[in-house]
Amino acid sequence: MILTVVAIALIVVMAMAIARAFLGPTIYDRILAVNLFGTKTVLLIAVVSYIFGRPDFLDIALIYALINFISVIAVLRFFEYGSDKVNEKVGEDG
Amino acid sequence: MFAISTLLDISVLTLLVIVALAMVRERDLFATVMLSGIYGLLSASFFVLMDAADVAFTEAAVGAGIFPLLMLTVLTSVGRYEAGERRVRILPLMLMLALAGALFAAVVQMPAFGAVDAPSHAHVAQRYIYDSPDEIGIPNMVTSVLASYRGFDTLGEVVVIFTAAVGVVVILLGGRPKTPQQSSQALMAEHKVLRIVGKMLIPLILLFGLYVQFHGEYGPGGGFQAGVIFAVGIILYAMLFGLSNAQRVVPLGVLRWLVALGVLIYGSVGLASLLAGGEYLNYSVLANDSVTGQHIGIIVIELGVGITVASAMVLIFFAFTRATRSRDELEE
Amino acid sequence: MAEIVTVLSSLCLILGAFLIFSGGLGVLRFPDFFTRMHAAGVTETMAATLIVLGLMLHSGWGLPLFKLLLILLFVMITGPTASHALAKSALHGGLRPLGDNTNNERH
Amino acid sequence: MAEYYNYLVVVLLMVVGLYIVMAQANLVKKLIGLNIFQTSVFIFYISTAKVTGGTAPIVVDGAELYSNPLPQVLILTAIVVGIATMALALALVLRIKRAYGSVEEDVILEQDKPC
Repeated sequence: MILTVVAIALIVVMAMAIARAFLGPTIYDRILAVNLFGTKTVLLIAVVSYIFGRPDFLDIALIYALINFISVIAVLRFFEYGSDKVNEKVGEDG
Repeated sequence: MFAISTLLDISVLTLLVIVALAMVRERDLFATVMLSGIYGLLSASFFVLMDAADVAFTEAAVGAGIFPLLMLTVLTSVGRYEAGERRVRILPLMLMLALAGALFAAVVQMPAFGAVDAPSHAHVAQRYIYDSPDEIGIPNMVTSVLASYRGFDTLGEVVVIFTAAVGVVVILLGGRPKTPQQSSQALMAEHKVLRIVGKMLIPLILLFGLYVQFHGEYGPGGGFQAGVIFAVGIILYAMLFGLSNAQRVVPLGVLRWLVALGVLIYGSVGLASLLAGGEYLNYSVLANDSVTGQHIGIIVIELGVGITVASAMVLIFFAFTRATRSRDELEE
Repeated sequence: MAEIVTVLSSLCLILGAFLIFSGGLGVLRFPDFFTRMHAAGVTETMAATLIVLGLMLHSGWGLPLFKLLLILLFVMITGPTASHALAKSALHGGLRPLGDNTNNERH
Repeated sequence: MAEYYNYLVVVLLMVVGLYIVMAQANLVKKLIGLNIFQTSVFIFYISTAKVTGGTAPIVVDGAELYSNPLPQVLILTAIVVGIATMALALALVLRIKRAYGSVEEDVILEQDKPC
């Protein structure tokens, strides 16, 4: 029952993160939203694996935790040190 | 319990549609790639909800990890914004509406979602579910179907990955590198904390990759997943410490050999079973006892799959990075 | 004993869910990037810790407990690192917090 | 309605992806559309695999009903093959950019026109 509540809260926050990723306005907001979304996915998978009674799924949550970090690094790397075309309007986009 | 899984299913799918529509509207390709990362994470959560643990594993590493990574690399070269006016094109829109209508009409004729007696569960699936634990002797049915019952199909998939990697190398590393267009900058030198935490994480990622590789018979995992995870570890190293350092660890020449080696290992298992008197890729003849033979066969071909997938992904990433970076940065 | 563990686990989960929700609200509603970053960063690590802790209490001894411990470890290391790198990168990229008058290029 | 929701979403995603491929001129955007299209097929297969009340197809004590492992196997390999072929397409995009200086479809077609 409580796990259900947690899962629903996670879904709601995921929706909020999607809204932020779409609204922007700066590129950093979008990166923040993706990062937030990734952490929530980790937690959702962990919670769902207990709702379904299959703790094998925890391996998946584990790999999400790693991938999420890597994608933040990737975005920062390509955004900061990419070509000038990417950097032309730092901060304000859209 | 049933109600909550339906609720989660519906909400995740709705979010997927919302993200897809947002991607249509977005003009900034960078933001679109961010959204596609979210899209990958969402579809992987959906696969977990559908009991497809192995698929979720792969999609997590591919859809949320490698796909956005490759896209970002390409964006540094092709630019961040789309050109031209965004207008609704009438003809494609009409076509799509017609297609959607036709597909909707077809879809409601299908057996209801989750029906136990759907035709797709009636035939060969029964054997996979109820006989494979005895025939193959491993608990993960996905692995036994992938590696043993459909071993020949999987060999084909591995060859496709090999071919795609060769194609990328030919296309991107064939010509001369681009002329330098930016000053050399120490990669990620600003982010000392990131570098240190990354250095701590890389061995853990590689270790986890090995765990996934060899635990694939008992839990979610296997060669495809492990290969991608292993590749992600090396790609992380390349991102934090520069391509030239990463190439010192795994040189391009070695990678080229490894991509082929994996396919070769897979194929040789088939030859070995031919020589032992069975059919191609029939592992039962590899040992005196058929279950032991299956075990040996599956471990070896999963290793081949893992080697090919990991080296193909790393090779593809290196090729992309080399093609989009300037010369002096490569020689930092 | 079992009841105490159950109550503790529920408490952790509920508190975690509340923190997650407030963090999400902050990310959606706060006025500029740094305040949103604050909302996300502060709640995220705490909430993730609480939820994973709740699940750990829920699960009992075994391999799942160890895996949860690993997840907890990863989240606690990577979360703050990512937040730090992101904030630094934004500052470096020319974004200034609201009310910061030393550099008015964004106003 | 609820029992067809998965399939309706599959159709929607498929159409959205195809629309991006057809109507938007940027080649990178087209590939992103192709990815959406591809994922819709994945979702379709995985949805057909699910059995109500079933559990993940890894043998576990006390479970009688398992979801169908076959579509999962097909999609598992399709995802990895998909990213490999997507990489090939992106490599072609990079070469097109190098050769034509643009990745917008109309600009490329303009340059290819015989004078």
